[in-house]
Order: sequence, then structure tokens, then C-alpha cells
Amino acid sequence: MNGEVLVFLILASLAVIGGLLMLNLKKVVHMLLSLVLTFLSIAGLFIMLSAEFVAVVQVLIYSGAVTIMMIFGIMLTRHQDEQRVQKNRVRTWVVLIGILVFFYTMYEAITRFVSVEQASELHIENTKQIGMALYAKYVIPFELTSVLLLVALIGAIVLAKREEEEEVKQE
Amino acid sequence: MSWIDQLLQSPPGWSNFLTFMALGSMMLTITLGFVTYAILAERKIMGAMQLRHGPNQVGGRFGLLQTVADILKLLLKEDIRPAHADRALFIIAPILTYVPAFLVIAVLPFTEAFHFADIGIGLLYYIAISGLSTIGIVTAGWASNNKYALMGGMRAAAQMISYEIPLVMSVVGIILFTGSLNLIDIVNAQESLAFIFLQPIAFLIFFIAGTAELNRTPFDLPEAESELVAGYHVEYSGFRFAFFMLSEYVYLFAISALITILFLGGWHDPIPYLELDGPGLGAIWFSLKFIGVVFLFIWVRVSFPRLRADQLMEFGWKVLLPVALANIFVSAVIKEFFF
Amino acid sequence: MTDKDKSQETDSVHKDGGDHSESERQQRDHEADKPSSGPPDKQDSQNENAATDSENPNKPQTPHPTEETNPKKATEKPVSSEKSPPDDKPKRKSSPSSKSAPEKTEEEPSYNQPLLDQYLSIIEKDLGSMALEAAYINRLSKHVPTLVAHDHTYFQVAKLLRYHPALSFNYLSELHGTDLKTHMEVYLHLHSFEHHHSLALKVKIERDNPELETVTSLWEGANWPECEAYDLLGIHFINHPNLKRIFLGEEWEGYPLRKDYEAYDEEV
Amino acid sequence: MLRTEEMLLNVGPQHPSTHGVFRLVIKIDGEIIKEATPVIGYLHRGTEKLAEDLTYTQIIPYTDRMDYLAAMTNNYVLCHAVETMMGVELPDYAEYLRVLAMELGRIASHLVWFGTYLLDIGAVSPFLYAFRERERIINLLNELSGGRLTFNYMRVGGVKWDAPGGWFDRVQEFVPYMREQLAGYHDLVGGNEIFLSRVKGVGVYSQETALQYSLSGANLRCTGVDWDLRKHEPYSLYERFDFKVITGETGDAWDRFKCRMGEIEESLKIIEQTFDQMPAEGKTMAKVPRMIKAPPGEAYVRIESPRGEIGCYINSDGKKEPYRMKFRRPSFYNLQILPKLLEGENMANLITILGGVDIVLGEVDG
Repeated sequence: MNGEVLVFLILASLAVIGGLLMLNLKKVVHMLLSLVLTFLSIAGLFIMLSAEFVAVVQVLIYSGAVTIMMIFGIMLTRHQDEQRVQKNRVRTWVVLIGILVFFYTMYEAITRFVSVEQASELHIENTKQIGMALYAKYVIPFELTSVLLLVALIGAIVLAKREEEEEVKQE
Repeated sequence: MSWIDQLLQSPPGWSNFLTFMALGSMMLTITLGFVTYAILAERKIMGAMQLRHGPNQVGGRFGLLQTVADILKLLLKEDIRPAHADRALFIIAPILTYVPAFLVIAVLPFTEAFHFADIGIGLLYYIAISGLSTIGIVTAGWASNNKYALMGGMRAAAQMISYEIPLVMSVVGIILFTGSLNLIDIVNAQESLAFIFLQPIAFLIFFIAGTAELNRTPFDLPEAESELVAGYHVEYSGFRFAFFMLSEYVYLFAISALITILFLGGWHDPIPYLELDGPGLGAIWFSLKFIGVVFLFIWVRVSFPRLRADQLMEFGWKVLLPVALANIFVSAVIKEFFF
Repeated sequence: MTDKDKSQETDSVHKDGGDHSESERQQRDHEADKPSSGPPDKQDSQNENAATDSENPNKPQTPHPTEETNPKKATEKPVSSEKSPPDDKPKRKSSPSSKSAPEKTEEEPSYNQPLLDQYLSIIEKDLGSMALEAAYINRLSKHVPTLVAHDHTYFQVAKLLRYHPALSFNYLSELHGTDLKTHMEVYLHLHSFEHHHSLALKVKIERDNPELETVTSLWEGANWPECEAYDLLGIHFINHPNLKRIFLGEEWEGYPLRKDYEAYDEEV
Repeated sequence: MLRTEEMLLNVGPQHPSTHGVFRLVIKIDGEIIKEATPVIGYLHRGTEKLAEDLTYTQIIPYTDRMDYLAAMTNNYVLCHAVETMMGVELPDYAEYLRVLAMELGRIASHLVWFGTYLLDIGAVSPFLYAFRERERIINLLNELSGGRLTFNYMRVGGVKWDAPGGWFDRVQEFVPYMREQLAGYHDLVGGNEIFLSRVKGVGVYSQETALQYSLSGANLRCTGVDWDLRKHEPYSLYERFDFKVITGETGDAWDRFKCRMGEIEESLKIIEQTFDQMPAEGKTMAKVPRMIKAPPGEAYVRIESPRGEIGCYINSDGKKEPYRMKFRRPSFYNLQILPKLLEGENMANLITILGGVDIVLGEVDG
């Protein structure tokens, strides 16, 4: 056992704890913060995989931007602070089976996964490699994704505008 | 592979643990030492500019121990927690703000020899981690269960998101010229010419956005004293308050260092071709530039009134961001044709 | 009606001023005594120009302060026939002389007398001769024309003063109440920015249940002063948008500026 | 659109920008103010009630405490009211001394406003600069009256003392110094883009609104109403001085700023002219009876204080105490417009608008 394993164990369990807390806490702001914990642990896991760029982007986008947006949404809008979902026996079972199936699939996939070669130089010029891959090999998917995001952006603006107009009409 | 990488990949043990602890504490001490005297310097400079003396009682004529005394006082003060505050978050919030402030220092190279983590994406790391403090501030605002605090927290969040974008955008030009996100590479790329001359607009944007990230005048809306009393930390006292204050100054330290690294050529001598790049001289150059930047921040704080929240947003989105984008475009053109 | 006709001829006929207002007031007093029999005006005695006291023989034992020392003056109506047009700046030099000799029968009319006459004619035309209780020049107060309205005509008079194009007193400089032991009095100091002249409007109201129409609809600036008068004197302003005890808070007992107010703690 | 929650915010009574104990209950939606309700009375001392048991001379110190930033004008309005009733003619020398004291006080008061207003807007330094200049004025008035804030200098019929030796020279030295500093303020603040963007177009009201709400002083003049009691209903010796009435055009906070800064300039002019006109020496008191008694009757006089129209109403029964005394306190009247100005405003403009009204709580509460 070396430091890497130890760190992995810590990060992995933190991520799981974050997820569990997120599901079980009662106040929305608490849930959100436990989500941040999960995000950060996952970023840590990325670093362990020598994916520094992805890790940092994870922190920047998820912990930074997405969380803050959610906090805004929660704090500025009306909401019930505490929500209780009625327990449904059937649903519990379905969820449980789903989890088991998922776990088994992942287990199988991981055990059958044979790494062809151990990439030892992954962390060197990590960002450069991502850039190369994105703009050379996967340029078409990249462009398509950006177009999709643009469409989503415009769509959001259109939707917000329309609602505003309706509001004006109502008043 | 540097010694620190070796250390990181070595098997865990008490000796390693202690080494890490010692290194961390050393950095903490240096930073806190800076913070102590940065606060003093700010008070002294502001005093000089505002026709007063500043601290001059504790620690001799220059009040050298004033900040130490202040921090000790804060340590000993009663820790007050409002009755209706959210207990857990109220306690976590200062830590959430404080920890990222120290995390960012890990990637800053002070001289060629004196730096901690040399990671490929140092610049991005800085920006990502510093964004985490926002969560701490918003949490503090929310957990205090105080309206002023909440408004301060909201303002902080809105402001930090808005200004992080031009901040990142403004350095893209530098990344283009350097071809790396590594801070050491960036400094080395400025051996002959500091980026402030190549990217003056980027420098301006970075400085303005940096001031906004630091919540300092004229962008000190989250803690606008005349409006929100003290903003997000209005309910905090004692050492929890000290956390917020310290993290603010640690960020001042960090961003000043970052500006020195990004735009002023770090440890390289300011006048190119002078060949004054000795091993000891690097530290001196860095310090001088760094002190200059800190002074600039203090000067700005003394001179300007505060912006209004909506003007701040407008300025960030409608002025800084387009200018930063244009700067990227121009940089790309220059890079393509002249380098 | 001859008076009226005369006064309408031209503003520069100054001699009318005294006559006109005088006869008017006599008339009014006779009529006013019968129905209202409220506290008769004692306030006027302090004014050189007011002659109401002389026509008011059955003066009650008024505890009003001014009665005690104030000699009867202006028993004669100020017949000031041949007088020059108003001098422009008769500073206080003129007032002390007139005050020091209140018994003087022939008194120099104030430089503001034509203004007062003009106001009176307008008010009379619009609201009839009954609108005002008294009208005089207050020489003590820089010769300000002073109108005293009845409590029921007060709002109409104020409205006229506010909106009539020749008056247009569009600025309320001051509003406050005074407790005169027998009755309350509300004092307004108005100013017209169009014609640049000032006017004091007073109204007497009964003390036991002081009520008065608010003038906030005419001058927004009357809002807080009326609250202040309500807070400190207990004058209730009807239709006031937000009448509250502005200084002392709703739980305060009594009205401190009333003369019979007893402080909770006498020592203080 | 997101539906946002309204919340009730208590600004004050202990808030750094309410300039005293003033409370404002505001209902905000996000950062937009829906409704503002001022709550006053925390500093109500019952000056008018107290005055009923005091002789006129004894009331003078009480007036100092109403508008404690311009105590000289308060002194003056009371003395002026009594003098008007008594018909006292003042010696020129005493009147010149009073004008000097009042104009110095006006500058000091505007300096405090300038400093604290900038402090409200977030600039700390101008506050300290303004207080450096104010300190000089306060020292001058201290030499004159023996007090630094509550002067109690004027008496019915004149002033308490003659100026000490060399005082006039020191005042004369102060005038060019103040001019120089004023130019510095205009450089530091008047030309600052951030400051301009904070005050331009903020808290606008029309001329009609200003008159309707009984505003006075710079709050009225900023809308373009050419009205200064010193000019238009001259009292004291103001007829003899040549000065401009500074008026604005738009009625926003920027115009109010310009009006007040312009008034400092005009006051300096008046002080200069005083020295040209003033007799070298003279009597400081007119002949007044030992026990001052206003003749029976009532009087209302008004003069121009730094904050606007300050008035004094005296109802006298001929005794040595007034029967009823009432002060028209400009801040009290000026503050009324606040709820109207704040409605629909941005939260960040709250302080800009409140500060622009220039209130002194001692005066609001009386």
C-alpha cells in the first residue's frame, strides 16, 4: 500500500459520502454543499489519473460555476426548506435492483478491462494532448457540441424573453 | 522529476508526513508573515495618503507588531454565534473561504528555485481554486441568517462569477504567446520582454478583474460598509472573522504574485539584456515587482469610490469581457504574423 | 357691496383695504356669534390691524397669554387714507416705531397691505365673505399678511391659496400647532414661488377634540409636520394618509406640548 | 422568470450610513426597493417644550444641539426671531461678525457633508481631506466662541464677544487655502468616472415635486429653483454682498453635489467681501434690556441654513420665556421625500440618495 492507494481510498469514500449526504440532508443548501464535496473528491480522483486539466475544469465548472448558479436559484426563489418524499415500497425495490444491476455491470466491465499498455507519460503535457485530440482528431464532434450549446443558449434567451413578455401582459 | 514529485510518490510514512507538514507550515508562516505586514503596509500607506499616521503604538514607531496584536486579540475574542444561524455551515464557511486561499499559493513560483508544485496547468489551477472561496462566502452569508450578510454573499457570488470570466479571458493572450499554462514556462517566456508590454490591455483587464476578485475598492460591494455594514461577515467575530480577513489578504498576496508572474516577468530583471539574473537577485526582482503591485492595489483602494452593483455587472459583462475577447483575437493575429 | 366694488377697481386703492376688511369683519362677527358661539377670537387682539376685539364686548376670561399684558390696541380702525404706495424695503425700522406706540391712532399701513387686500378680494369672490375669521398684517413677523380661517373653511381657503393663479402658494414653509389653553391653533406659513410672496394662514380649533382637515393633498410637505402636531399636541388631521406619532411612538401617553401635560417623571 | 422573494430590511438605527440614529424599514425584492418607511424620533429631545420654561438667552445653547453641524445659523435664527419681534437694530460690526461666523459654519457643514457623502459612496480619503479643512474652521470658530461644536456665540442683540486679536487675519488666510483645496476636491472627486456614474441621474425629482414636498436648500436648488433666503428675503447684511445662488438643472444627486460645492465657493466670496466692508471695530451688542422680553404676539422668521430653510416661530405673551416656540427644521422637511425617492430604486442607490438629502438627525428630531 502506498500513498496513492491511501489517497484514492480517502477521495473515493469522500465522494460517496458526499453523494449520500446529498440524498439524505434536509436543507437544500446543505445538499448543495455536500454535492460540492463530491465534485471536489472527483476532481481529486482525476488528478490521481494524471488528468490535471480535467480535474481543474471539474473544479472550475462544477464546484465554481454550477454550484453558484444553483445557490442563486435556491436562495432567490421561493421554496420549501424541508421536503419529505413519501416512501414507496415498490419504488425502493426497483431502485435497489437498479443499483445492483449497475454495480454488477460495472464490476464485469472493470474485471474484463485489459489495459493494452500502461501510459506512463500521461501527465506530461496533458493539456496539450487534449488540445491536439480535440482540434485534430475530434474536431467535428467538438464543433457539433459547440453548435448544440449555442442553440441551447439562444433557446434559453428566447424562453426567458417570452416569459417576460407574458408577465408584462399579465400585469 | 523534481524532489517534490519524488516525495509525492514515495510510500507513506511518518517521516514523509512530517516532511509535508513542515513544508506546509513553512509556507503558511511565510504567507502569514506577508499578510501581517501587508495589512500593516496598507494601513501605513493609507494613513500617509489620508493625512494620518496609521498604527504607531504597538511595536515601535512603525507599529510593527500592530497586526500581530490584532490577530492575537481576535484569537482571544469571544466567539459569537447568532442564535438562528445555521450552526454547521456557520462554522464551515470561514474554513471554506480560507483553505482555497492557501491552496492557490502552492502553484506560484517565486523564484527559479523556490516554488512548490510545478504542475502543467498552474494558471488554470489558480483560477479554479480561487473560485471555491466564493462558495465559502455565499455559505457564510446564508448561514449567518442575516439579511445584510445574505445580500453580501449574493453580491460576492454574482461579482466573482462575472469577473472570473474576463480574468480568465485576459490571460489567454499570454497563454497563446507562451504555449503553456505552466507558470514557470510563462515566466521564462518573459526573459527578454515582460508581457505587460506585449499585452497591456490584458494587464489592465487582469488588474481590474483581480481587484474585483479581491473584493477591494472600487469593487468592495460584498462588504460595502456604508450599505451592507460589513456584508457577508457581519455576524462573524473573533477568530472566525480573522479567517475571512486573512483569506482576503492571502488572496491579495496571491494575486499580486500572479500579476508579477504573468505580466512583470517574475524573477527576471526588469530591464532586459542587463544580465542581472543571479540566483539571489531573482528573489529581489520578484519582491520589488511584487511590492509595486501591492502598492498599486492599495493606491487604488485609497483613491476610488465604490461602484454600484448593477454598474459593476454591466462593466464586467459589457466592457471587460468584449475587450478581453478582442484582445484574444488581436493576440492571435499578432502571434500568427510576428512570432 | 360698495366696498367690494371699490376694491375691485384697482389694487392700488389702498384706503379700501382697511375699510373693506373692517366692515367685512364686523358683519362676520355678528353672524358668527350667533350660531357657533365657539371660542371667540382673542388672538387678534395682538394685531394692530385687527379690530375684532372692539366689536366683541362679551370677551370671556381668556387665559390666553397675550391678554394679560397686551393693551387694547387698534380700537380705531386704521383709517389710512392718503398713503403712498408700499415702500419697497421698509425694514424693521418701521415696525418698532409702530409697535412702540400701539396707541397711536393713525398708523402707517404696512407695505404688505395691498397684498392682503388682494388676497381678501380673491377669497371673498370665491368663497364668500364668511370664509375668513380675520385678516391682518402681522407687523411683528416682518409684516406677513395673516389670514385666520374657520375650521370648516380652512381646507377650502388653503385649496384656494394653493391653486388660484393669482395666489398659487405652492410652497408650504411651515406648519405647526399651538395650544392656547382655550383653543388650539394651527399655523401655516406659505410661500408662492410664482409671485414671490408669503402668507401666514391660521386656524383655530377647539381644544377638547381638535380635528382639522389635512392639507397633505395640497402640499405633500405637510405630511410630517402634521404628524408632529398630532404627536405633540394631539391635533387629529382628518384624511391624513398616514397619521402617526412620529417622534414618541404610538404607546406614548399624553401630548407633551399641551400646556396641561404632566411629565411622567417630574424630576426630568 | 424566477419569482424572487421580498424581504424586510431594517436599515439602522445603528447603521454606518444613516448619520445618526435614523431607522429605515425597507421592503426589498432582490436588490430593488419596493417600499421605504423612515422611522425617526430616536433623538427627540423636546427642545420646543424645554424652551417654554427658559428665557430667550437660555434657549440659545439648545439651538446649538439641533443642527450640530451648523450651530451658528441655529443661534442666528433664534436671535433673529427675537430681534425681529423686539425691533432691535444691530450694530454693523456685530452683524459682520455674525455673517463671518455663519458663513464659516456653512463651509464647515458642507465639508462634513462632502466627506461623509463620499464615505457613503465608498471613498474613504475625501472624508479625511474634508475634515482637515473643517478642523481649521472649527479652530477659528473655537477662538471666536470658545466652543468647537456648540458655539453659543450669538446673543439677542449681538454677539457674545469680539473676535480675538489676529483672528481676522487667520480667517483671511483661510480663504485662499480653502479655494486651493476645493480645486483639489474637484480633481479627486468631481472628475472621477465612478463617482459620476454613482450620482448622475440618481434620485431625480422635478421642481414641482421639490416644492410640493417643501424641500429647501440645495435639495431645492438642485432642481433649478433660484431660491436662497439670503438673496431673496435678505436678513442680516446679506443685501450688501455680491454672491450667486447656485442652482442645478436636473435635480439629481450630482446637481446636489455641485450646488453644495458651489456654495462653499460663494461663502468664501462673502467672507472676502466682509473684510472689504467691515468697520475696523465697533460694538458687539446693541442696546437691549437686561432681561429680554419679546413683545406679545407671534412671529415667524426664516433664514438660510446650510441644510435649507430654517425657521423660528415664537408666540410670546410678553414674558421672559416664550409661550410657544417652534423651529422649522429643514432636515425634518427634507427627509419627507425619501420614501418617494427610494421606491423602485436599486438597493445600492439607497445610501447615495439618503446621503444626498444631507440630514442631521439632531435637527430631524428636534
